Amino acid sequence: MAVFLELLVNGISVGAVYALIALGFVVIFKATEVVNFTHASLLLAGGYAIAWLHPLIGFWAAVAAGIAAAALVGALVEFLILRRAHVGSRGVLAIVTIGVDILLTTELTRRIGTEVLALGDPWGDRVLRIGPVTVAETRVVALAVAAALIVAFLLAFKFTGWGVAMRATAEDAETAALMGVRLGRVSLSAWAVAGALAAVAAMFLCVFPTPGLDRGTAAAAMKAFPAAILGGLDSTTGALAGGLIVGVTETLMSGYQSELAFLGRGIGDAAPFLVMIVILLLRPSGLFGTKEPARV
Amino acid sequence: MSGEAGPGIGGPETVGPGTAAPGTVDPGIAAPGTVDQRSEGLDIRGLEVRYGPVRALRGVHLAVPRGAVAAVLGANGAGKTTLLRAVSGTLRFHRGAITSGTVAFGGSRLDGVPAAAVVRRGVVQVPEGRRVFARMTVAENLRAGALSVPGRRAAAARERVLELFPVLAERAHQRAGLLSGGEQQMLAIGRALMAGPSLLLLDEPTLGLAPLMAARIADTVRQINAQGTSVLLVEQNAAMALALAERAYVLEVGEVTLSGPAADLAASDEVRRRYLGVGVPETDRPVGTDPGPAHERPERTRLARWTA
Amino acid sequence: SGKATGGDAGAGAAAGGDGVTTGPGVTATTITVSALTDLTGPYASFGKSQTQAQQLYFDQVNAGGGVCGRTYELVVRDHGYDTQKAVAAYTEVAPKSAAIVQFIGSPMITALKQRIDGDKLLTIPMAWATTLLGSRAIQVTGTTYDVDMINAVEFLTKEKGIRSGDKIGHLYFEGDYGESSLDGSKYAAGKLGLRIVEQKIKATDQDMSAQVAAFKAAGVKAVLVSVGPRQTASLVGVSLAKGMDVPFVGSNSAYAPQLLATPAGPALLKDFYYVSAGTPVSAQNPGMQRLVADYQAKYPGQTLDSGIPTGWSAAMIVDEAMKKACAAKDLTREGVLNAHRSQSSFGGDLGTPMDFTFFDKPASRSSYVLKPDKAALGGAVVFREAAVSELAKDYPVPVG
Amino acid sequence: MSEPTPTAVARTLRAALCVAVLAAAVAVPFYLEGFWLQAGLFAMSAAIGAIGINLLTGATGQLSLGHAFFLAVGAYSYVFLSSDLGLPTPLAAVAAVIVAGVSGGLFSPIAGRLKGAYLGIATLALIFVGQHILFNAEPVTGGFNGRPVPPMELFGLVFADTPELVVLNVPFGSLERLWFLGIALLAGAAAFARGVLRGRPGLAMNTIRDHEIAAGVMGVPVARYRAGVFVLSSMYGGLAGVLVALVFQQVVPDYFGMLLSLDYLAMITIGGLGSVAGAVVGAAFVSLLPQLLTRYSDALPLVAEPGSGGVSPAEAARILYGAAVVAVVLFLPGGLAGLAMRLGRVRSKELRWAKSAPAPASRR
Amino acid sequence: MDGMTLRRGEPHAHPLRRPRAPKRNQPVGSASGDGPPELVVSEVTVRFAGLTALDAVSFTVAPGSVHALIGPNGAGKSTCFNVLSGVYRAASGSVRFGGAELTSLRPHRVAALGVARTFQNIALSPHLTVRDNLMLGRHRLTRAGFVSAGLRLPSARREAVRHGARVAEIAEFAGVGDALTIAVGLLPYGVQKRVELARALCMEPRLLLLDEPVAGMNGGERREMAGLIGSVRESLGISILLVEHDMGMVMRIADAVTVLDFGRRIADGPPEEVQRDPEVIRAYLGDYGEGDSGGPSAGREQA
Ligand SMILES: Nc1ncnc2c1ncn2[C@@H]1O[C@H](COP(=O)(O)OP(=O)(O)OP(=O)(O)O)[C@@H](O)[C@H]1O
Ligand SMILES: Nc1ncnc2c1ncn2[C@@H]1O[C@H](COP(=O)(O)OP(=O)(O)OP(=O)(O)O)[C@@H](O)[C@H]1O
Ligand SMILES: [Mg+2]
Ligand SMILES: [Mg+2]
Repeated sequence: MAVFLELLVNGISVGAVYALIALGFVVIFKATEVVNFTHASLLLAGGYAIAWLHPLIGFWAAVAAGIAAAALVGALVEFLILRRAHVGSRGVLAIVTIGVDILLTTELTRRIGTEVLALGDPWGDRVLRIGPVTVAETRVVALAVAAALIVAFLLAFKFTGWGVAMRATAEDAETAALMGVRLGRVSLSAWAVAGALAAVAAMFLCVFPTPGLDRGTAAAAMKAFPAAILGGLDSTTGALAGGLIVGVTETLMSGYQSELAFLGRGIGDAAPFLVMIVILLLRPSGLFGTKEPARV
Repeated sequence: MSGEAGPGIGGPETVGPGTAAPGTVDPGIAAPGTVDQRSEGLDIRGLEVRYGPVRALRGVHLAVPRGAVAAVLGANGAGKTTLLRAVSGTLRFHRGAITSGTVAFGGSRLDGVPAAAVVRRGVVQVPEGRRVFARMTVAENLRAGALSVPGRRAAAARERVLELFPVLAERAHQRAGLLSGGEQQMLAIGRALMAGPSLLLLDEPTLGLAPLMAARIADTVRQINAQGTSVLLVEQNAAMALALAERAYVLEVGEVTLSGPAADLAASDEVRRRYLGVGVPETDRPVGTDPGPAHERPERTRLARWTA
Repeated sequence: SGKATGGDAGAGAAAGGDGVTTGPGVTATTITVSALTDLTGPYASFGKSQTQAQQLYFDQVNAGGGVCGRTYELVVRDHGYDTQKAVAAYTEVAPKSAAIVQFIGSPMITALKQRIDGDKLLTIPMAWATTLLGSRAIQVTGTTYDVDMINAVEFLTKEKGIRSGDKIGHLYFEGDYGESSLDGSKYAAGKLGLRIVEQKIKATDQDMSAQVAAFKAAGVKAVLVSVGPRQTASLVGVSLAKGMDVPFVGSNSAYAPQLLATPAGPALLKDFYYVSAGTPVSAQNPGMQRLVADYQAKYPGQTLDSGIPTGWSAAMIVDEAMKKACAAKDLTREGVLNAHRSQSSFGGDLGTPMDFTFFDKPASRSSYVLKPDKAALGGAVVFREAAVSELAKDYPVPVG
Repeated sequence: MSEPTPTAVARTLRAALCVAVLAAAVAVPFYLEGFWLQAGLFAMSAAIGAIGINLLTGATGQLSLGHAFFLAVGAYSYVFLSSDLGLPTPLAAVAAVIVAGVSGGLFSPIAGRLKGAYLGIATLALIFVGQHILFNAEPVTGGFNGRPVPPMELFGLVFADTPELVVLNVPFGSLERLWFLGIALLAGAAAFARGVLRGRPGLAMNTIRDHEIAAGVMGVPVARYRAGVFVLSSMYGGLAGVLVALVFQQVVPDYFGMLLSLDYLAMITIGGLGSVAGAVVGAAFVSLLPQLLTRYSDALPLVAEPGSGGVSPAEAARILYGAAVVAVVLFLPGGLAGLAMRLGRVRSKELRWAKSAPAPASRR
Repeated sequence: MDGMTLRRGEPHAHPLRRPRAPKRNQPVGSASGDGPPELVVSEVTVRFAGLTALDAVSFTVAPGSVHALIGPNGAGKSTCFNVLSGVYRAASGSVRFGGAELTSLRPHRVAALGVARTFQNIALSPHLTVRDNLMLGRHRLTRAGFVSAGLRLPSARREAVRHGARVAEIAEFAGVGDALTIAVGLLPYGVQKRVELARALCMEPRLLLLDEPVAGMNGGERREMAGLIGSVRESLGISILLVEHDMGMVMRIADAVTVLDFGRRIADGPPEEVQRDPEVIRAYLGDYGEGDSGGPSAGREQA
């Protein structure tokens, strides 16, 4: 039982970080209907900026600067590339983002080189003990931040003009323009926000219990795919739920892999995808995603 | 290009005028561009629009004085929608561009101004084919319409719109994509009114509306016009359009072939036959795109049954 | 066609003016050797120091007059740990190379094993799985992963108080590295009456909390680590934070000096060791010190890690084979292989002594136990001198 | 009218082009060295796979990130069926393609039901679960080591380096022999896909992509078609897998990862969505570019020596690849094949319509 | 939400059983001689979450007649079409066409029975040529599957040639013969509407459902379209069910009219009669002079 609790709490704590990453996907998807493969490199960019700056200006200033830097990179990607891609299909745009990701990741990993960069965070390797269970302090903060951001975006999408403009643009840019929406600004801001979110996620991804930022960090973004889909690609609540489900599944399956040896060892990595398949069979738009209204 | 409204290359010629040569103006109808009290309203001069190699509009002159209603008639593909796009700044979404001529409203130029800025000058277009935001609720669609105006004015506008179209209030929380065709049309008009326009561009507002509702739209147009909004109306329901408008233009293959006071146009034989669908019995005509000279018309082919 | 004649020349051996029979990759003035390395993928740091060390080696040999009257030319192809690119690069360089001094990535080498054998092209893989044994052309240097782990387990029982009946954890990567290592730890555990608690992960996993929880729940007394440096750091850091204070012994690839600068540094310094057949760069012997000095002179300010001696010795192995082959006046591939396989005690200051006369057993069975050290060059010092454990001596190595 | 119509001219031209291409393809092994042959074979395998995913993603509008899985199924099934079950190799190859199709069919509850980004990411599960199986089902897959691939043997000809074979003074090793097999398979696969796309199923697929409900109302069983196309595309993946296995001579699990799937998407986008030619052109581009860049890395400008701290050749290759993906989409909507089309046919068609349009009465 | 209507293809739409599925791909009754069967809609109810779009609607389309379905916006006309063509599933009620019960069939099964339709919002494939769009209409009448199309078997070729000729014939009839090789997306709206009709005709239907065929057309074009529809009925003798807001046209070509309002049938009969019905005038036709005929009345929905 104690083991189960320990694993569960750990799963939730990892899930919080996945949720933060997934939230970035969701924001871009909601605002532009593009599946954003560039998110991984935005993550790397944000993390790199924080790691590079913290010895110079201190952790918090570095985080602020890292968020700004990643937002800038996101905005630049939109301004220089996506804005200029006049393609009909969002699928094609998704592939453009793959290309952009290759470009950015190559350059960033070249810069990071062979280092493992610490972020210099104030939490260190402190853990919180709750009865028999321990959980890293960083993860508690991550969960709180994820929940706060997710609520904030939920409200923003529903109630602010920015959110309405963003969703309108995603559906039909021309008509949105006829409503007076400045398209350029809307998608620029979406990408900047996604960049900023990536930097926040990167900050939590690269602190304890992981050793720091290195060239492999971006791979973690993959975990956020099943998380985002599970919850529903256009739902911020879904990002949280999906992240937690993925985190918990992965942790439990890893923790019990000796008991589950018949499934093959290392099932922890494949398990979230299996859960995702099951959920999609039951709900093709994810747990909280909106169904495509179809009528003729 | 959206499926429902995608006239494309080659259209104008297909449905072009068979008899009336472009540029012919009925005697008794004043030539455009002579009235001068319209510096305040919409003023289009010598407008030419191209979609790549296709010239969709050629030398169009048109004016909507402040507070007036003007109607544009024309066959499918004549360039009516293009004309509105040129005003609202949305040509670039269709890879089209103004190649010469000017569009001005309230004394300042609109050509070259991006769509969002055009809206901020009080010119709002109801696009062809409704184009509601299908995944957003009715209420959110209305909200989107008011994005360019401050909140207080939006609330007032919302009240007016819901009064005009009570069904929208009933469906406030339904997703717009699930509304019936006519309901979507009401939403599209309501959404445009949310911005409190001083010039409203309507592209076939009664498309797919029941007679009663079409009449109500006509009333609405009259009503908002009475409140000072100018209206440029593109409409296939020529009878209604001519009844509403003070001035009307007939567009054929990208050119204004007729223009003048609406009443005069309504009396013209050409307009009655081609746009009102009355006068000449021609149900036996082949269903080509255009009635050619009588002697060239083949008899309607009967379609033989298919034998498997 | 041009290929018709070219094909014949490539296949047959030709005798040069100096009476030396030559094969592909050898001309009257040059010997071409190739490095199929990873400079942009997951093993980039390792690949970089190896390649630089080898470049340094061949530059020095060339400066000293070369070998057999010829100079070396090193062709470097970076495959970024991509199988298809590696296979393509092999196809490109193999016909024009006399040997492959460095080949990173065991999936790639495995994919090409048959062809390397068929081409009789002396190849030094930079991977130490037992699956690479059994090929005459492929020379695995030093110990294999499983032998390292056997030595590690024995080290734990001898010096860390692990006794029969205890449980020890083994965290390992999916793939040849981890699973070869697991073979060794299981063998040793079986012999010593220990129980292994297995946790398999992927290279993309970052956070070892779940694994630590499982180890802790199982009550392990020590943990073997056959993963990458990041995972090691996370494992060791989380374990200590969660109060699981046990010794950790890693494979050679589980540690990188860069880790000491991260928050996991203190934890690593506490009770972490790793086993390796390669001498650490901090070793106080003349060969190593000269290498380090030369390397730092040529590549100032660059990280010193175990790739440097590894790359250097691989170059040296090929160079020795060439020298011997030259003495026998036979620089064909067959000649090079024969020369190479005739050496029974290749050794020096850079690693444990190796025997190349057989190819179905590791060239060496003795490993150092090393310990991280902030002050040392390369971030590690020798904790226990190289030795062959009793178990490793009789260990029947699985081949192929 | 006796003068040849434009389409007739175009058809003769195209036939001539086909003959020329075929002749060139046959001549290649006599002139080019192994590297080129192998690069070509990789490209052929990629082209077959890309045709398959273009049927699915391009023509039917179903995004798939799981194509690499079906390559793996094809490759491993071939090995298992021929080595373990002892099937004759050609039979094993056919059976492997069928197994790939069946595994695609097993996925049809998902494939028939999901769309767009959801299907795309759902198929990602195939990659991860597939890799898990490849690594763990050792008795069948050989685990991380993979397994050696038995050479194909067709009518007594073994597609391997031994027994030796010399044709016209050129030694014919496995690559030379496989070259012809590759050409034949690619030609067959392309012709089949063209037939499908131009025929009744192709129309149904396109309509499902453009307007699902309309397709159903017109009599197309939508879910069944979706699943069917998924199966067909898996079979193409399987065939590509068999070919790539024969070239590699050893199957290893690492190869069949997500990057391979992403490469396939890049291929059809760069080449042009929905057409066979697009898939082939894109596959050639994507699979040859990195190999060429690596090979000629020494000659690339602005590239530093390995280890000198600047942009290394492989990094340059990667950057160029990424830039190519972006540039093609930005500047060549419709892909490389679309570019060729635009220069050729479509323009004349538009003009013809424009010319005939103004005189509708004269159409009889 | 028991009675909730589901769109087919949605995960929850598990039809219980599909009785009396006709033999697949059997071109039914298109040969000359046998006329189309009667279409009997009885007590059909359709609900969406919290909204009854059709409330126990019944009417009958006599064989070979043109029957108009009219009513205010949102009355449920398109919904009724969707039920008839198998796109929506009715919560209750039955639709019988010949011997078959349509309410339990999926769209492609309904199509196989010879029911064709056009859409209120054009639903063509914009990138395909007119010919390809029309050929899709032949889907139910043709056989070629993946294998025979891929291998280009003689049977597939023969089929393509034979049906290609018929498609050209129908295109000519519908007035889009010139446009066969042009991508539909490039055509003007009015021509696209004709292509829609032609595509439906290509299914060799016994029952043709037309949803607002002349919307967006001007007077002249409307007349032409009306003529075309008349001529379809004359030459093929099939039944036509028509939704249209152009009352002039409805009066001119319809044999019978059913009027819906808020999902209920409020009138049914010959056009002249219906036109005079005060209820219909109140709810639908109104009076052009005063657009104020009262807002939507209460009590229309809430299932
Ligand atoms: N995006 C486009 N690209 C190329 N040509 C276009 C495009 N949009 C419209 N056209 C062409 O421009 C001409 C005018 O089209 P427009 O849509 O303005 O006509 P319309 O009068 O509004 O017709 P309708 O009554 O069908 O709405 C047509 O010939 C059409 O084919
Ligand atoms: N899939 C759906 N989900 C929810 N509500 C729907 C759905 N389809 C239709 N409705 C609702 O059912 C009612 C009837 O719609 P329908 O489309 O049948 O109207 P209609 O009679 O065709 O109107 P119009 O003349 O405006 O096209 C409308 O209020 C619409 O909002
Ligand atoms: Mg229009
Ligand atoms: Mg309707």
